[in-house]
Amino acid sequence: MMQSLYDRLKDRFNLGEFTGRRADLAFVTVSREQLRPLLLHLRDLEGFTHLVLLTAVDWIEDDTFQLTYLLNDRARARDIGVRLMLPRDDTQMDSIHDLWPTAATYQRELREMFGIDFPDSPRVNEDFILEGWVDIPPYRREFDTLRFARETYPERPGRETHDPATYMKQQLYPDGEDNG
Amino acid sequence: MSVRDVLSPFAAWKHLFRDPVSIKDPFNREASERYRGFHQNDIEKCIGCGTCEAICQNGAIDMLPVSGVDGVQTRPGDSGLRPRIDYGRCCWCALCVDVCMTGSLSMSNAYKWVEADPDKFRYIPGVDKKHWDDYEHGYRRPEGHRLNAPERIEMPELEPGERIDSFAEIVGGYSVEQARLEADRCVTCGICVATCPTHMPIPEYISAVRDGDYEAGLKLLYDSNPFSQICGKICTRRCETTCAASHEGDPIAIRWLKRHITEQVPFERYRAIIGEPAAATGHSVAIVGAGPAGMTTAFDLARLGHKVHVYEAQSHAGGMTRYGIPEYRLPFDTIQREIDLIVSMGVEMHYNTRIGADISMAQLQQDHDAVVLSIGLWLGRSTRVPGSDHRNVYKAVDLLRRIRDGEQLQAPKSMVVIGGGNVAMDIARSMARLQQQQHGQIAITLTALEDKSHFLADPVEIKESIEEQVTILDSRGPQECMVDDQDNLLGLRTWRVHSIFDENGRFAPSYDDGDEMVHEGEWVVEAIGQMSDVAILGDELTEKLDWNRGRIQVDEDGRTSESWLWSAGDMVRGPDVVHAVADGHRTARSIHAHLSALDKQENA
Amino acid sequence: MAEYPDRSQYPAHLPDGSCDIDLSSGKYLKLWQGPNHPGITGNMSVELTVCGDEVVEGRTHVGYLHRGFEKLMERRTFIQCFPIVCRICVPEPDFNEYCYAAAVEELAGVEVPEKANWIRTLILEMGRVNSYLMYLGGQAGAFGQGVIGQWTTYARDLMLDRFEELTGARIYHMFILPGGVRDDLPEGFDQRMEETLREIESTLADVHDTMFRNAVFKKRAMGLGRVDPAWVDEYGVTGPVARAAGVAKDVRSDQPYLVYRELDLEPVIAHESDAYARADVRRRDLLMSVDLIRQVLARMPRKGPVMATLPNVLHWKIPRGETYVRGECSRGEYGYYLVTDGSGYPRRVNVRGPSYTHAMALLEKLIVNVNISDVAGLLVSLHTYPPEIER
Amino acid sequence: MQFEWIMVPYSLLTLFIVVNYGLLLTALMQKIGARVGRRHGIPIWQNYVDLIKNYGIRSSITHGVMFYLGPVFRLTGGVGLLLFVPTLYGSEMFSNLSFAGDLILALYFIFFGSLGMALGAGESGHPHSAIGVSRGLSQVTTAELPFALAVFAIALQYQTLSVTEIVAAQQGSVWNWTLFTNPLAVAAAMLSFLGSMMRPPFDVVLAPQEIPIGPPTEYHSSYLALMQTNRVIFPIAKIVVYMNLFFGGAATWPVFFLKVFLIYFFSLFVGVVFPRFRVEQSVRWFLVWALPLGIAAILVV
Amino acid sequence: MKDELDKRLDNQPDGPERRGSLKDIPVREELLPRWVKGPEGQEYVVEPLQDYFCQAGPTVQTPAYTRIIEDLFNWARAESLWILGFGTGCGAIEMRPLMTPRFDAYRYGIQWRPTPRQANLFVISGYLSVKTLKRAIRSYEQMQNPKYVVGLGSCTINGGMYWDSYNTIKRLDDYLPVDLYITGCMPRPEALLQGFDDLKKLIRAGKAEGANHYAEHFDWYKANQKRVIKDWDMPDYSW
Repeated sequence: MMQSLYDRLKDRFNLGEFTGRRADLAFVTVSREQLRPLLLHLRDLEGFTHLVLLTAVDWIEDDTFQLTYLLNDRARARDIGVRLMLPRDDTQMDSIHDLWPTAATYQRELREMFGIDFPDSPRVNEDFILEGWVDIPPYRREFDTLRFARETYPERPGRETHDPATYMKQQLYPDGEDNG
Repeated sequence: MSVRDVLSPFAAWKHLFRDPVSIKDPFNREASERYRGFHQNDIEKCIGCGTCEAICQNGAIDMLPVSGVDGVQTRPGDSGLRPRIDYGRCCWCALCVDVCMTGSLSMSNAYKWVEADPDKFRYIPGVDKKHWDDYEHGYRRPEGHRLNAPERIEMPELEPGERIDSFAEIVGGYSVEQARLEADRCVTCGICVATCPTHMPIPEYISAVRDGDYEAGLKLLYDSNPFSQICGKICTRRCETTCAASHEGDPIAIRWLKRHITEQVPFERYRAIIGEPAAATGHSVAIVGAGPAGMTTAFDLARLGHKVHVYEAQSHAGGMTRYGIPEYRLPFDTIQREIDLIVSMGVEMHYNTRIGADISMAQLQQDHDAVVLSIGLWLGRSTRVPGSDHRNVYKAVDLLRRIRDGEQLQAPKSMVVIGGGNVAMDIARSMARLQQQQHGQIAITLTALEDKSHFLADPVEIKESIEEQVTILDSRGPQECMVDDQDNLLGLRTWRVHSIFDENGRFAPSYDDGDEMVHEGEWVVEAIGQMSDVAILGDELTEKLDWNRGRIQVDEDGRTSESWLWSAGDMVRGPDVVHAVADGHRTARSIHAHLSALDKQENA
Repeated sequence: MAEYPDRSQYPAHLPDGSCDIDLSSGKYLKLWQGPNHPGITGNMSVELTVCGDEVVEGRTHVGYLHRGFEKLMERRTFIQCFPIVCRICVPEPDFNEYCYAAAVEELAGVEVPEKANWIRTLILEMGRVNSYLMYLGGQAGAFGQGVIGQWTTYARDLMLDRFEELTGARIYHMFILPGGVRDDLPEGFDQRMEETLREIESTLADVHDTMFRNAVFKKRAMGLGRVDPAWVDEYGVTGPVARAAGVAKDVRSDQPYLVYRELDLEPVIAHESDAYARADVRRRDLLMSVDLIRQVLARMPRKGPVMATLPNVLHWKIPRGETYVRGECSRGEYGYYLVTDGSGYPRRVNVRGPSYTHAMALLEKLIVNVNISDVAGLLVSLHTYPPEIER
Repeated sequence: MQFEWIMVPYSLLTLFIVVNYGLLLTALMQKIGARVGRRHGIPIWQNYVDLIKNYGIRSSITHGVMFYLGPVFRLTGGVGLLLFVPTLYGSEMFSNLSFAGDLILALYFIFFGSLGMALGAGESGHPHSAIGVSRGLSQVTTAELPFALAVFAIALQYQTLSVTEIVAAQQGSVWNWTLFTNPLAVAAAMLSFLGSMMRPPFDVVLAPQEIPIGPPTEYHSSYLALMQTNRVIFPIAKIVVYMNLFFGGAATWPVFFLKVFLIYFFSLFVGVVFPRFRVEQSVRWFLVWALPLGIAAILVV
Repeated sequence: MKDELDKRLDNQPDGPERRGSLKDIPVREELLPRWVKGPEGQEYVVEPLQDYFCQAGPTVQTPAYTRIIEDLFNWARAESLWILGFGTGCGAIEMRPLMTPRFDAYRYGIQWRPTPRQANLFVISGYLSVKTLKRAIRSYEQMQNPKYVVGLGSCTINGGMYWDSYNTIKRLDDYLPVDLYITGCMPRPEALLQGFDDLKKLIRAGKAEGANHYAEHFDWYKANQKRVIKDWDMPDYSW
């Protein structure tokens, strides 16, 4: 089902990689220019009327953000995930809040948690979840939450642990060899 | 909206005269039987493997030493550590209970703990006494609910029918997929490392198998054991007896995984992976005996840049691994490759050179900075029962050596083996093969002093012996090798064993002479232990050295009372390959320290 | 009855969605409700601009419960994520467990035993019952009728007892692991469950008499917060809110998961699309869940394993891939978007909770022109739960 | 009636009895309400403990003079109302300071407390207080209107403004009670009573889910304790008025306790099972249902 | 605008340092320090991340009565626990069973109040995100002396399962004086009742003086709070 959809739309929207996941779920990559026409087409002509979610994946090793627009076609019980690769050094993307008003919320979150900007999206620069956040956007891969937590919030002291193998070495054969 | 909508709500008043449904005494309400409340730990069952700590996503568990509490102490198979849980972290997910390797950890259905001091919410279950220690109910790992596979991946082996008439290697070795699955079972706790005599980095090389990084694995192996290929096949694998997985399932097949690594790396790459020896130091060391201990010492010293000469009486190196272990367990080419690798480090071999006959100890002392004596245990012990001096009563070691040397033995139609150790199994199974080849049928009886549960032999060996139609009788004490008038050996007469040791733990078997059996056999083979052939040392040296119950007395580094002479291997430690390797390392280290000290003196 | 928002008397929306309100004019008042406001569901707040008794503009503020689950999961192994996911939603934690487990199973290629799927269905329906019971109490409470909450919370407590004996915990059950479920049903569970269901049904009959057939409640709830069916797609509306608007959107029947294909169920719908209709849809859906629990117990296989054999979870690696798994929770579509990269840790997890769209964009749209007395009732009628929004 | 000094200790005794009865009665009402919710509810002495606790709070902050005076006014309203109507009919000890025109004064006192509260709460500066006050004033006004009409009706009926005389007129037989002689007035007054007891469906003033908890939001410690004291006195004082006007008064304490309980229970009976009206809904409700009754009562007379 | 701000900040004694700490971080424009002109024409720097913070401290309130009256009050305080209805975390869900028939905490003199002014017990129901901590501190400070804090769940003790989260505090006692902790994730209603019972004992013994402790060590608490809360802007009231 999804494959035939892809075959139909492939040339028209210059689609990239296609990944069939289940019979009713597939992911497809699209370029930034073709995103909006594709979404419009899917929404208005293919029945993908429900924007399930919009989120990002940080592929820091490839220096890209992957934006995933997941659309659902309830009548035919199928989903399509539209992937868009965004270079990490140019984190600006076109807003789709006029297609789905609810997208504005997702875009606010992406702005805050990934630092991906959506100019013109309503209230995109307002605080959403965090308040007074002064570090790098926390969902980026380079943000180390454990290190941040250790530096910011003191833990209760008095914890120590031992590695069983190392401890047994200390106790049983401290010189590296036992004499048994 | 109607009158009904105004009146209907008043139906609620019917509850006025019903009893309230409140719990009368909520302070003493017991939680459900499965409730995941506060932790309990059976500290005697627990081995402190730290798997609970590894799986805890909250970082709530610390492993703390509790030595001395209720007899817990650090010993092989038990780290002496016990988990301490921080209830400022715990989320009661019970993954620690699910993953616990011994099943010692569980949860009671106690759930109330109020404290003004936040630092008090840490305790070692089972050690710090809590009122819920004895709670009957609570979460226990449900039957069959395991987060790691309890069963070992089956090793491909020849079926008894296929293997019984040949000396072809029985064990086939894991495929990559099988090895990965088996390696996957390991929980990387490292309890086994302490048990391994040479402390190989077992979890690390198993991780290498898991990751498919065999070259890194091989490097780990050879840094700790130059007999890795051999140990991969015939190691006595003490490690597996203490493996955390053995408590509730099969231990990890550590030996087979080691073997798998050595099989996966092409032999040509070995040398490059192990690395070049250090620059020559100018020191020279002589090693007597090319067994595992001697060759390990040679390998270590050669890598450190010392010149090593190995003197071997036989025509091939390998010692007991070459001459004492049947081919179906350890093929020749494996040994040869191992020796070649060691020799390639710059060790000079002198084969067919017998000390005392071809070269004297005094000569060695003179030519070298240090001498290592690692001549193993080559003389079989005798039961000394009447008739044991008959020509058809053999020592197992002698027979095995002859078989391995390629001699075409004429197998007897029937024979009896005395002894319950691995050597007894080896000779029984080797002879069974010869019998099958020559006579088409097997008639071998093996009698041992011990009962089945105390056999010294590897259980796998016993199982395979039985598969190969060896009759095994336990608790039989040999009384006489029966000889008829024509001086033909008839067989062995045994009594049933009451007990082997007396109250003081000394070897003093007592028998039940009412339960007598006669085992028919043209041959009787004694496999009850070996001795070292120390006669080669010469009287003068023998006189000088300190002795302890027939063995040369050495210090903990293997050094004898003579400062230039070290002794290592089976002759010091008893028969075991991996112990010999460990001994070799130790000796090499001691010698290296000695040689370095010499350098310092010279420079000073 | 309130009409659809007529904003003619208030300043128009600016293009960016904000509203140019001159607070210094004295005509308007900023009024914060929450986070510690009894009328607000959970720990969130609504910033209201009111003119007299009428709300001119409302903005939802969340983030009070943000723990960064999606970040935390990126540094936990696949099995270590299992205890943490249920914390995303307290009233109905099992959906997180199920969606996460299903996503992991799909990407790792783990086949779940048949019986485990039945038990999972049972648990999810039990959770739905709990969640709806709590909602009913909350909805009545938001309009000032406390007694409903007393009854339904008691009924929920009984169901929690069943949860406790089945899963070993009251709130965070942590029972649905990747690979199956932890354990089988305890002995005598069916019978005790039947007693509990009867008690719940009798409670619901009382609730029906006292809450739904109540002139004052009708007066308050009817016509409040009407959702236009056209908004369902625009605002990503799912679950009972959509069903009350006449859109039969129910993942259980649209894309059946677990064993729903084998159960008899019919999406409950209504057409009035106001707070009363939503409450009624939920009440009827609750009765259907009660029925589904009975169906599951009657039809489930009693033999067989409940857990697939997993690879050693301590170093479980899942090949690169991405998937989305959804289910119908009591508030709407719940889903997990899981991305793996071949390592032992998820690359990215995104949790799609129904409140994300309901409490933000939809609420902000509905709240305009509502009387401040009705803000709590409106908010509750959307049945939102803030941790789903901010995770 | 002449003022005598002995009336002061007598009045204080009345006050003492009423306060204690009120503390217990409100707790009992809560317990009954809790029963409908299938639970036990607070211990019967809980109100005493709460009161002591609140007097025992060490710190308090003030938002100004009126903030402080608010509870005082409120208490004055309650105590005043109680003391200017006879508690027990025919008892010299418990007739308090009632006098010929006391009905008008009583009406005044019913309002007095609310106004004082409005001023005090308004000064607390909290928007919820302010909203609560505005709601309270509009609701109380409409709710009291039917009551005022009913009072007017029975004043016409009995041709007196003295509560004592009205009670006297009802003596003799149960059928002499206003309840039976002028049921319309009683109905109007009882609906109004619902509106003034701060119970659903007319508790929009406090409305914890909307404007927690309305006017008293900022009140705490001893201010709150004063208000709590008032909250046990004022309803009873009000019920005394109702009892005297419509239910034949009470000649002995047991009758008094019983009648007060029953009248109080009426508000609970309705309150437990309904949600609350929005303020404009309740205003409309009073105008649509209660006000015509009151007017009809007058017309009937 | 920004350049000028930089320049002016550099002239401040600790300006470069302050700016440096914010320099490479994408802070929202409105949170950056900015220059504001006062009504009389004077100019000053407004730093939204710090400036909205109230510096006035609470005072220590000593029991001013005789021993016997204080004991009476303590008894009353213990038997009349008014809990602030502020569900700060997931533990709040176990409050409902307490308020309702099954556990009926009202039996034990425990009630819920919607406003902090009237409450004397603050149950921190689990983890506190930084955003909630700010409100929790506000609410706590609005409560009247004597007041009590009970930490509910592991996460108030040592971070719980959010020990590595960037947005939750790990040790509640760094920010508020805590009288009792109840461990569990989350603690059952029975455990809460037990906790309240233990709290009553503490109060009766006169040992629950957290409010005075807070006043005495106000600077220490404030320093800790300021370390994690960077933005003190808040509506004037918050319930």
